[in-house]
Amino acid sequence: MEVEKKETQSKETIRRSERQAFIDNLKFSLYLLRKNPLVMAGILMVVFFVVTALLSHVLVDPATAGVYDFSKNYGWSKDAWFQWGVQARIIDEFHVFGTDGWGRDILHMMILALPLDLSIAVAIVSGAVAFGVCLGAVAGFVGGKLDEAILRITDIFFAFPGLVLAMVFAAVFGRNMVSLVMAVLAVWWPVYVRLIRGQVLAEKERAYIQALKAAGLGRVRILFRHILPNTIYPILVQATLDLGGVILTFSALMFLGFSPNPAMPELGNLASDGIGHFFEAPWLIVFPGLAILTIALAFNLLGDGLRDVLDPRLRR
Amino acid sequence: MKIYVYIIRRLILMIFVLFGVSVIVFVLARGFPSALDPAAMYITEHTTAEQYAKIVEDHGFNKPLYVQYFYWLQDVFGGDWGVSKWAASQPTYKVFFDRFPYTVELTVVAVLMTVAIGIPLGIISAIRNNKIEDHVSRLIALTGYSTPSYWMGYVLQLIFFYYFYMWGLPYLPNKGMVDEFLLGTIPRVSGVPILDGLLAGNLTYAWSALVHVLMPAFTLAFISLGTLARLIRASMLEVMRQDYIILARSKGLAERVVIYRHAMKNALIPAVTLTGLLFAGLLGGAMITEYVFTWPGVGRMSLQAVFQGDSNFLLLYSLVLAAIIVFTNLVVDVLYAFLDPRIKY
Amino acid sequence: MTEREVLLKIEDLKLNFHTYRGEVKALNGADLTVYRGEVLSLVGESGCGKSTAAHAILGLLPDNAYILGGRIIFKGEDLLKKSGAEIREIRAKQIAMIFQDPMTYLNPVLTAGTQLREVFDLNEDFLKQETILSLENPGRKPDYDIYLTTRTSGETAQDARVSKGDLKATANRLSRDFLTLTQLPDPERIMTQYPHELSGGMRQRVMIAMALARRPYLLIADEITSALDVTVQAQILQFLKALRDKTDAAILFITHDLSVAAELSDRIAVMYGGSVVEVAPTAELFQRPLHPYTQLLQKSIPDVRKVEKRLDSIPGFVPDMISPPSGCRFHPRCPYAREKCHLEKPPMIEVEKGRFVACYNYEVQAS
Amino acid sequence: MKGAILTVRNLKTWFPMRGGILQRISGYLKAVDDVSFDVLEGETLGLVGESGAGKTTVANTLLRLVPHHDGEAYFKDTEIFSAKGRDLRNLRRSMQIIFQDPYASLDPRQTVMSMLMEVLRTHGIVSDKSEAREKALELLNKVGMTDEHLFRYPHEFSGGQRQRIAVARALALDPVFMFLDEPTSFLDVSVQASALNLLKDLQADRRLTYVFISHNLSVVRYMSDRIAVMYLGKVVEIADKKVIYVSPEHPYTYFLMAAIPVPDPTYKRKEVLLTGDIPSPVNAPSGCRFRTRCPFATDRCTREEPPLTEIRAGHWVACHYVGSLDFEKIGAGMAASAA
Repeated sequence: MEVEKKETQSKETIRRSERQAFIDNLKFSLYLLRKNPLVMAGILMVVFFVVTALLSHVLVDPATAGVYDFSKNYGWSKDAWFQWGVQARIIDEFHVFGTDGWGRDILHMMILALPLDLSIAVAIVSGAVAFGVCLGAVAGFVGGKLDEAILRITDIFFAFPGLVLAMVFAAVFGRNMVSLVMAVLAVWWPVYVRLIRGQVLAEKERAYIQALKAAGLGRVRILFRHILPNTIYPILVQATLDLGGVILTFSALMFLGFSPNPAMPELGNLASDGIGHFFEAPWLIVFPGLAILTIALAFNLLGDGLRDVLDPRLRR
Repeated sequence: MKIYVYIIRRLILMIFVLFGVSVIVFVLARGFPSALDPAAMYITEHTTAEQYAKIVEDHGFNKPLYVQYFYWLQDVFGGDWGVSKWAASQPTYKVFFDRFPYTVELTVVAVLMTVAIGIPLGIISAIRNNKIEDHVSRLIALTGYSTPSYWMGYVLQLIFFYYFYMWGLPYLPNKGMVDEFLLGTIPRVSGVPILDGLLAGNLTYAWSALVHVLMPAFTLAFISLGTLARLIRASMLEVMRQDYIILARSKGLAERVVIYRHAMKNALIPAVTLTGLLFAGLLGGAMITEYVFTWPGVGRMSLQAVFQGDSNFLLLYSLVLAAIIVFTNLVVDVLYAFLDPRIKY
Repeated sequence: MTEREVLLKIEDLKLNFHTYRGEVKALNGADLTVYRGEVLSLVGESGCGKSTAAHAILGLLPDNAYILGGRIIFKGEDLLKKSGAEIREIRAKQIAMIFQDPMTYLNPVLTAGTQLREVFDLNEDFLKQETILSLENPGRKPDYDIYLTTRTSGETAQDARVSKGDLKATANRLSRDFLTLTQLPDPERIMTQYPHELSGGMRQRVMIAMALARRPYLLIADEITSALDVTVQAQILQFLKALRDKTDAAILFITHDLSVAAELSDRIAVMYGGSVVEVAPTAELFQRPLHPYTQLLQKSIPDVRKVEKRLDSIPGFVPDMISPPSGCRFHPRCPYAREKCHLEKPPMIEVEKGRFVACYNYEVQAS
Repeated sequence: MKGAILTVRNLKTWFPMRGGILQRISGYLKAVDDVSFDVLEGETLGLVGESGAGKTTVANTLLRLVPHHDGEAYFKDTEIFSAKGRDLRNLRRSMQIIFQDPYASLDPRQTVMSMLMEVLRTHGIVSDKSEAREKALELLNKVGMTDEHLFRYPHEFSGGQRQRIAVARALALDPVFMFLDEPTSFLDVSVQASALNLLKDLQADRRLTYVFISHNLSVVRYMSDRIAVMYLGKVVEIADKKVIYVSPEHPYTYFLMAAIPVPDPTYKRKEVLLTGDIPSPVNAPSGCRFRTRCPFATDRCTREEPPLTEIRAGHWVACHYVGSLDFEKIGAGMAASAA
């Protein structure tokens, strides 16, 4: 009996100490977050947007977005839509953010656009991270000729000016969601290759990796079980910041006219409707643009805060 | 001896990068004739089927891609960058370099604004760390970082052009790079309006050019001054934690002297690198701002080129800007060596 | 021993650091006296507060440090009550500090010369006086004795007009002289070099020159030999011993290495857990250590001459300063710990002339 | 030598320095240059020298953490640098290393349990979880720690405790040979003594062979049986510890021993000082590398590199003028000039 008690007791203390370590870590991170008011604002805004996106189909009936009849070839001008003869582009007590070219309430459209924009951002960033982790980790860990080759390729992509590559990509592969997402992804992955390559190179030299090598652990195991888990924090920070950046880029493409469907409820696309008549109906651009700004700001505030919290110097 | 070896090595790498850029754009622009027909630049509404076939034959558009690439290279080295139909079929080279100085002017003024506002913002938020000034400047920086440039452009126009005009206040123009009635009144030397105005001694021209560039340049600057401010804040905080700052204080130096003589020099070195990258980034990013302000730069034209399917212009645009981006990085790295004595090549 | 003049007296200094884990109680009543012209070693393990106390003297503490109590009397005045400008004046002319790792304490982007000349900008009077002397007789050899004697308070700056150019030239000359004083070969070249171009030993000598150039009354050396190789350490120690006899400035030598302290100092103060536990003349401290910690510390140091003796290690671990042990902070590891040691912190008492110890039962094990 | 468990012959570890446009190799940083020594079974060989001597590089090269340039090394008749597959795995099991910085030698994201488990499972020493936990507890007790430390993260331990965990992890593979790369230089004196005693007891208990690397000569004297002194990538003297401290033959060893601080104020140290600084290993001096600082240096030392010769049983020195050096004269000369 006595042995069991000691056994369960030590098992209990063991579980407690594991939980204790986790709680200690959490308590410390919260302490740092509280210290910075901007981060708290960031967290609240992100939570607000995610919740609104999830409930968007409840808040607003998706049918109101209207259907863009592909059969009729409207060509490129937007005016073809006006035959609907619906009161367009006015601001009144019913439509607090005003209506767009097709008489749709802009606030409703923005709410409908949220899930689309957020999911696209998450898709692109996770794609870039996955791509970057593979190439970056291999380049950093293997080194030599392969590392040189991967570096040169990322240099090429970094040399491309602004959106031109994404635009050419979208123009060539047609205006559908997949090609647009691929277009932005094509411009975004090099950031992560460089970030992860740098992290792996730094971590590889640390003493505990040498010790593991000396203990005969396999190179692949060391890379995925030890080096990569220790580089998660910087990737997390960059990914959070990039969620904002991707929404800006993607909506810019839409704004310039690359959207597959002019009536699609996407923030950049909504804003592009106001290009021709900005001074008569400024709300067409101002409110969707403001939405993009606040979403990006939310992610940037959060990412910026995470960087301070996860700063290794502070953690120790 | 060392430094020029490094430069030569970097120049060779640069050629490789430009080659890579040209291949990618070439494959995209010429590889999918159904989407982007290279022959489109040479046909008019009433070219017949055989004429079309003859054009395709002459220009070798039907040949395998790598053969086309060599033809393209031959032409390019011969100075022939093809023709841009949508710009009255003028040679693409002329179309591009007529308007290129305008983009340069816009970007340079934007970078100057970024530096002028970003560095003080960063220093203040570092020195007044975690106090009100720090949070305010961080908020400005992050807002700039998250603002869609087109939204910023239109909002500025709405206020400083439309409403100011309505309220009778002195308003900023929102179109073009100089007043219409002044166009062409002075000889074109560098092509940069402000510079040409000054060179020609025509102050009204130069002033009008400056006034025109303010709003678009600020739109561009607002996005990047956040990045610069944040970097300066981070590097200032990092430097202020260093041991040699403690030694400087232990010498009895006033805090002001410690910051300006010891901390500043170390903290601003990374800013040089970032300013170089920002300049390169703005060159590309100017596209949307030029579109919003109808600024006659190459960025706006590249947008038209994409919609018009003009692969000649896109190739030229990508290569010239890529060359500038890579060259700026080289200049910045070499400059880094002069500022930080520890780095030797 | 005649009653010597007291230069610096730290009385019951209490200091905490705010960290995310809680309050680090770095100093809980440190008492220390430095006499004029002596070499006092402050010995203790990491975390005992020796470096914190030194930084507190000059007010160089990080901003998460809070002084809870106590006084630092320097030449009769409490430094803690002084204003920023007054403290800077003292740092510039009265107390100079040399730091541990020469690699990080010199500014990497400024030449050694610039960083050394800077010291003279704040010593206008000394600079002006030297300029006048060198103008009167140009061929004058550098008078190292003057450089090393601390300034008498009477030295006021003559009001003779001296040109900026002369002052700058003298600053250069003085910088070279002080580099030669610290046995640095070819000072001319070193002035133009950047810190990363110098070796560890040379960088440390540049820092020593910076300190001596201020002709201070008190020189604080914070572990200045710990980051150096054995042979370079020996060079610096020999220089300090020679310096000790030539200058009338007091040296507060902070180290964790009892052997280095043995070689250099007139008196040794041992610190543990944020307070001074024993102070004694060097020879007596080694022959008859009174505090249990000093005894155990001496037994756990490997002595290159005695080969077979198995080292005694001090049981337990270095105390956690966030929740330190009550009363005397050494009681968990002390073989003689009694009930009283758990309750109250033992006061520092003068057991014999010049010998202090903070322990309740030092008589028990001394007899 | 007879009974040697590790023999090293003409080991060279050169790091290529690349320059020029095509990044061709323009020279070598000869961190370890033609080093030969033996380590007898069950003894502790002290490897001593100042920074830049190449002590750590020797250990890293022999453990194949750093590529070797030339030379061979045999560990119990297995050639280390050409070992592959099964031989290499056995080498990895029998030779282990303890690093200097306790804060960097443990993965911050792993608990002690998963650290030990991983090593045990990789080499198939343990089949299932419960046996692994038992073995882990046994290892922890062997290094003086208890089961409540099992599920803690490295940042919850002091420097001394972390070093003990690193030792436990090394012991998990039941090695016979261990490199100790300055294991106690980060620890305080009081904790250092208990760590050194732990290593000594483990050596006696499991008949381990150590190479103890350090720049602290008093600690090396306490731990070692024989001592090898290195200067700028070369071994200059190897001798039994009783001999080398009392009557060193190589000038550098003489200055090194004279520079050791001693915890006794009455001890009058020889007024002997090595001047100048350690030259950069990139363009090391020709011939004998110590000639730039050696008071006895002649032009022969510049031309000809002195080979490591056995002047007496077990006493090797690399100097042209062994035996004919009058250290006393040097001592007196220096004392005069220093006054």
